[in-house]
Amino acid sequence: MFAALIILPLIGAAVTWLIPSDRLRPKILSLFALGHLGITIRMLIVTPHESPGGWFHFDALGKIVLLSTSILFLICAIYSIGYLFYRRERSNHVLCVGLLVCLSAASLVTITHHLGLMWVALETTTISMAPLIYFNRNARSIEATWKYLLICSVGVALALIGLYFLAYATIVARVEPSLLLGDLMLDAGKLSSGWVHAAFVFLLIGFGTKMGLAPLHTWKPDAYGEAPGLVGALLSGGLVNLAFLALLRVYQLCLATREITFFQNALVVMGLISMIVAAIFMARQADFKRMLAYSSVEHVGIMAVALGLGGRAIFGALFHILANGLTKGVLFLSSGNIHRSYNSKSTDHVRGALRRLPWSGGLFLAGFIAITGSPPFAPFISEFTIISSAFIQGRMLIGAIFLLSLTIIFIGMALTVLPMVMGEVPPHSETTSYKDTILTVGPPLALLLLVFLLGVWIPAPLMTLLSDGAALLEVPR
Amino acid sequence: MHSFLQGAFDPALVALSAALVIGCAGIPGLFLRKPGPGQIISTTAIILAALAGVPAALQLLFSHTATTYTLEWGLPFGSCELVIDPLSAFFLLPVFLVTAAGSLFAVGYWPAAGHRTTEPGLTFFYGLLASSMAILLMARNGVFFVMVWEVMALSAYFLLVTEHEREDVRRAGIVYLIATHTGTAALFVYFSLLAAQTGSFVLPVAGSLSALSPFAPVIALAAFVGFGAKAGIMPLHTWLPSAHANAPSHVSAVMSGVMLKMGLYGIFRTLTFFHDPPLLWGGVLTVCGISSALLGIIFAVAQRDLKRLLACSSIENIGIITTGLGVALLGVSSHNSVLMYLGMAGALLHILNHSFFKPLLFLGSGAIIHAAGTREMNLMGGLGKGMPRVGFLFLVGSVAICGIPPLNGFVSEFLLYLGFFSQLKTNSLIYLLFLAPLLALVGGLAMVAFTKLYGSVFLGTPRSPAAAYPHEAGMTMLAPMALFALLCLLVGLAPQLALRLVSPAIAAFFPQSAMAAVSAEYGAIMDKLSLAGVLLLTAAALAALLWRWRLGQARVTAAPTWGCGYQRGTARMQYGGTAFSELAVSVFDGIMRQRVERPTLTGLFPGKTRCSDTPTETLLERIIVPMFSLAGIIFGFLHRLQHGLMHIYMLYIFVTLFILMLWAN
Amino acid sequence: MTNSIIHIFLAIVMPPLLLGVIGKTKAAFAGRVGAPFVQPYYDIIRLLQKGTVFSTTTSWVFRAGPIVALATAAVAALLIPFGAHPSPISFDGDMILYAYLFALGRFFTMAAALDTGSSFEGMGSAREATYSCLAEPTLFFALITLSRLSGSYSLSGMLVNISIGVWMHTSAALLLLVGGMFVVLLAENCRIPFDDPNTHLELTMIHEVMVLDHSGPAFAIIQYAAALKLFVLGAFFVHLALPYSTGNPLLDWGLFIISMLELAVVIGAVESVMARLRLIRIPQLLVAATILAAFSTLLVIR
Amino acid sequence: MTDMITLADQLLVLVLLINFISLGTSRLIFSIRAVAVQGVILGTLPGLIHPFSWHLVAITVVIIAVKGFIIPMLLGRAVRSAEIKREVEPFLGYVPTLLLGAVFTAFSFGFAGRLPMLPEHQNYMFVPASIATLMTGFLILTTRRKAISQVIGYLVLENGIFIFGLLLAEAMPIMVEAGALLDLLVGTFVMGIVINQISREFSSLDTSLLTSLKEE
Repeated sequence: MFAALIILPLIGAAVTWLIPSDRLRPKILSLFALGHLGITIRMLIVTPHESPGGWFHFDALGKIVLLSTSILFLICAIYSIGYLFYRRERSNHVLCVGLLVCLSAASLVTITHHLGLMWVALETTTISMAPLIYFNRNARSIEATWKYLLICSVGVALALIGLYFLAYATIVARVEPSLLLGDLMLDAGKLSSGWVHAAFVFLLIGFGTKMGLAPLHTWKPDAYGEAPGLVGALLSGGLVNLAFLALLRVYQLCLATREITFFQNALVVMGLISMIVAAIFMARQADFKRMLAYSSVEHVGIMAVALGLGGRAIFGALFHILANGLTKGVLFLSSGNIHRSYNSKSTDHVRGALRRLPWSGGLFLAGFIAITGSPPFAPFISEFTIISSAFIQGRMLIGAIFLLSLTIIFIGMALTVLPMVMGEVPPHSETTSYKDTILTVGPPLALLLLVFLLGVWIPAPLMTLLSDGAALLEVPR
Repeated sequence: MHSFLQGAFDPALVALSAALVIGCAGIPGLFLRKPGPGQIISTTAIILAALAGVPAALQLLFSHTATTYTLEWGLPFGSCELVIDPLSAFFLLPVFLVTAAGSLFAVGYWPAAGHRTTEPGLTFFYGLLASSMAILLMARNGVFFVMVWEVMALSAYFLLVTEHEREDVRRAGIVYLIATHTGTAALFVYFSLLAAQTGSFVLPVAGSLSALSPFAPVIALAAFVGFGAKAGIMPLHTWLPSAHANAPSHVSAVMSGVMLKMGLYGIFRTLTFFHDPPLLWGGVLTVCGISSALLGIIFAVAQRDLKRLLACSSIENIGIITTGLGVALLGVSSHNSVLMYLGMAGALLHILNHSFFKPLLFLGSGAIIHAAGTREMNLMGGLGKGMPRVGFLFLVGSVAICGIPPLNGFVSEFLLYLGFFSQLKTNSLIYLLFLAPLLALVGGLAMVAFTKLYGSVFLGTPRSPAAAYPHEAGMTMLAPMALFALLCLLVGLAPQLALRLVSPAIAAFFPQSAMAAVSAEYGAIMDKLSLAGVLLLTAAALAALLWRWRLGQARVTAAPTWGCGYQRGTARMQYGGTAFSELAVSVFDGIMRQRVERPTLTGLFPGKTRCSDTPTETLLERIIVPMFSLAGIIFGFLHRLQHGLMHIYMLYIFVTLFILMLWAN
Repeated sequence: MTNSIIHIFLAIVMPPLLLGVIGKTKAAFAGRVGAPFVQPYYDIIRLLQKGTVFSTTTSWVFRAGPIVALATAAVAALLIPFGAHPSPISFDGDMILYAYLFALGRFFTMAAALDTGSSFEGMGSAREATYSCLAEPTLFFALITLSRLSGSYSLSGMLVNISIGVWMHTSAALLLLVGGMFVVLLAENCRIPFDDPNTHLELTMIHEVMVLDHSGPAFAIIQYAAALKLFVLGAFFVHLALPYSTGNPLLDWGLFIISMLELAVVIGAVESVMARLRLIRIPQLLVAATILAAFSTLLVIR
Repeated sequence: MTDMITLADQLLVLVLLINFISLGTSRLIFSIRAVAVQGVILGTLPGLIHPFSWHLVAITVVIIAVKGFIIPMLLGRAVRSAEIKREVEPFLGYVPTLLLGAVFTAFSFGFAGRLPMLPEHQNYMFVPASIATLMTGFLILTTRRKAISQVIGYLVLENGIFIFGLLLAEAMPIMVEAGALLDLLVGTFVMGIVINQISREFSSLDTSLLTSLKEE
């Protein structure tokens, strides 16, 4: 089962590599994505047993992340059929292959319990995304790719040394040297706090960089801004969650070592900083894709704060993995359509999107409402859970800052998004061949419906999944 | 009082299903290709639902019991209860009434045929808004409450921006959205703290919380900000005028007539949670209330835009209601049942009244705009001759909103006055009686505002060609207005009935037993009041008869208005709206400032030129907008942190690492 | 019962007489003989017999004006006690109704004026609206003071209560009140120094300019309503200023009539000795009156 | 065996020295070479501290080949193709950089001193050397403008990590090798590719030219 999950996308990559036709490739891509989702669901229904040696273990956290990633990936794959049709001018060879490799690595991250292996997989996703960001082949995109690659690599390198510290801690403690989560958690008590703390710091910085926590987020606006819509969607809806999963693993470890407080506080502080930074940079944002990037910074901040708060907020954080991922999909895909149609991502040029593209404009507006945490959409559930638990825990200041930055972000985003979608299309604005078609509008619409559904009703199995995940992250007493 | 539903089946179920029907009414229209049928379907559905819902609500009101349903939902926030108690039922009345009337009005005012693009969305969100408000009144789970609340706020936003091609509409929309979202943020705090107190998101039962706990003031403050922003209590009113002015008129009617009341409902509901609230709360509410009333009406006097004037007067009326609530709260705190009763009765009754005459006026303004094609009062005039029916109904509304007998506005203000005076005998809270002259002043100013409105719109001669040939509104537009006018007269002439209507809702605050005596006492006074009203009408009738008789005897001739020897009077020389209110505004200069652009005349024969004065939105234009732009500048400065210099980005990472290392060990 | 009948009879018959007395007083001050006391009655009857000219710009609102004005004044007359006798209709809070009835009348008078579309009448109604809403608070402060003194919430209760005795120990407050109320009385009835019923310099007038276009029976009704309003407010004022009462009902009626006449003489005297104020001064005077009344309230509640 | 380790320890001093050279040099080519030398030295280290095995040989060869030859070659080609006349163009002067380097090295010794270690590693300077190298890498990354210089910085950082990896080599060989190799993959191929792309796009490797993406 595990093997299938990893291998299938790789086969897909191979196949798409061999296929010459640009028209056919996206279809193959969606086919394999569908297969991957199938396997995922199968694995959710009958959880495969932990592999001998415990390298592969499909626990609730992995399930949540894998589910959201797989769904998002399928949607993006289907969208790519319609989208790439408008990008016939360049070959999508690298794009499709890269996507599938990335999918394979991503699945590996979710199912492995060996931190080293997880790290390798994460690094692979980083690398495999680089050529995708460079899809547009121009000066700006190369710059974006460069920054993305260097900053993320440095981050991942730091994560690696963090892992080394952890390993060395086991050696120093004279326990069986291992990077298996299970083993580490077993003898966590024996590990020397000095190494462990250093390890935690480095891992936090490393995975935080990949996740885009401020002030390690600097690559995000550039990469998201220059990458095609669907790549942006996968970056902000998929890779972010993978990095967050890695942080969750570290968190589990901290819980085992009983030295959680420092890690939690660090998370809260960095999360709040991220939210404030997002609030500052979203105001007067002249480029709507960059705005979405900062929104992503905001949401990783939210997840970090939730993780730091612990308790009931954990549930919110886990649910936010799904909610944020899917909603970001809606936003990026629809913004991709708008970008295509206006051939500009400047908020000064894009006006009256609702008039020109009723569907995409509407989806973008709805996505905005959803991502800012308005009911009846899924992000409301998670954000409200987090805020309320902050106040219920009596941590008024955190709650207040959280809420304040959410409000500022809402205002900033509203002042950017509403003028874009409303009003009349400026007469001089450039007209392109783009039209809303079922292939370009259907996928984000499906995502939006999903987001809405999760906003009003969480199915029982998902509920149990989330609570199991939260149970894994409970502070032991 | 007992409806035909008596014993037939559960009225609560009827009310609930009515709400759901209203919510779904607009959906068919979204999918029908042909314009028209969708609107007809939704209107019929809404009216039928209201016809079922109003009696049901009445029955629930008088049943003095609470009906509870538990909604099965998949969200992890405790059980989702729907409860209809008398307080909810009371607020349900305007929801059903105004919604039905508005949707009927829309058939004539916003016909699907003429507005193919906008009509389906408008109809859909209209239904959604109405039903969300109805369900809001039943929600007893904090999270569910917030969800419904936000649905209400958002659908109101989409209704408001129906004509989003217009710049001012978009601006109004953004201001509204920001205001309401900020309010919602406050509600997040509010419900979280409530949950922290009770341990679950299910709203606490009446009187279960102590107002002395350290959290209580925070909760109260959060509720005041969150709900007050929706109700438009000063200083949280900034969104209100532009929003109500720019929405389609039947939407303005619902927003002003019902949606504002939802904010008040929230405050009412919140206050029921606490036992023995401190005097401070009542004092704050009272002060905010009376200042909203005064400032609101001063703003109204200065307006030139027909609907803005009405919107500002909404602030005034909300202020009056809040004052009543504050007085009632003071009564609760000082264990003074009379004060409590009068304040509460006045507030609740005024809520009902305002949801009669304000929709009447907004619908009327819709008809006017339909006829004159402008909202600028200085361009209208003489519409009364072209549209006499609208003119008459609008007059009824104007008289009612000024709180003049024999119409309903007077009754609620009368109760409030009694409340203020009731403190004369006891020496406690004696300073309440300074509210009486203030309220009187408010009444006087209201009269300035509405004589200005009525005079410059309906009376005299047309001031612009646009207003020269008005057409009478159709039946579908007149019928709802007539309904409201009738209700105004009914409440005005039979106040004792109205008092019976509010007393069950008061029970939410007040032990039933002690209330019986008080309410009986004031019931008697109400009888006298209605007697006076009848006398007034008869006197008027007699005078009219006398005059008709004299007119019959003598010669009647028609001639142009005497120009006081000034032969070439033109329509432009009439006293316009701005001129009419100029004197009053000058008295309150400083509170209300007009932005005046006067041309400088040069030479012996100065050429054509123009002079304009526009009332300014002090709080918004002097404080909030500058604040925002300042924040924008600061943020713009901070944007330089993202300067694109790679090595500095690396520095960020390095520094973070360093700090964390130091922090860790 | 008989009292009520006398009350109503006086309310119907007496008002124009006050105008007559005022006129006579002014004539006396001017050293003229002046018109007979009953001249106002003649005027009203004559007007009732004349034909009417309606402006072509007017609608039914114009016709409704006088009627409502009369009706409100009439009902107000039923609420106010004359002399020591309580009013026919009296209940807690009737003073608020009393105050708002005039508002109703004013509303329609102003509407009627605006209906003519004449700039002068518009001007008049604008002034009326502003000044009356400045006069409102004074009246309410007076009501508060009285209600505080008498402990009653009805006009009859609070006014009949005023007696020499009450004057003795709250003279300061009542004095302030008399000052304030006299200003209101003059303002509400558009007498000098606020307005001049006899001038024809429209630019300077308030009430008179509002009724320029009324003629014949309509004008008669307006004249009568104005007189009645003066009478009703005067009755209120007389209670404050001349609170005599003998135990005997009939004597009290006589006393009331006399004191009303005295009031008329005083008004006439004031009109003869004072000039009309400049318009910009009027709000200041009204606010001053409000302050007087407010002070009296403070004096009684402290 | 121990004397071997002592030798390794002395080599580490050389590594630190090279750190300072790469900080202080003003010649791009020279610093590339310096890093190459560092790579070679590091490549030999495993051979010194671990008993002989073919597997070990393979590792050593690969590392030396990549770190010592392939990467420098790539970078050198990039430099030449971009005809970089001017040199490193430090954002911060050489002397301050060197001083900072010294400070960080000292700090890393202090840091390592505070952490518990196995007795057999106790009196060797693997940990301080690795941390010092890491920080040097960071220092280069934060003070040099050119893309090439930043790659160099990244490589130095990598070397630091590699040194630490040596401590774990026998405990979890696969892990260490995987990590090392993956980093090499990034370092060489991807970075190399991107660098060449950049030099094609801008015909210069000054990352201060790569600053069109920013907030106005």
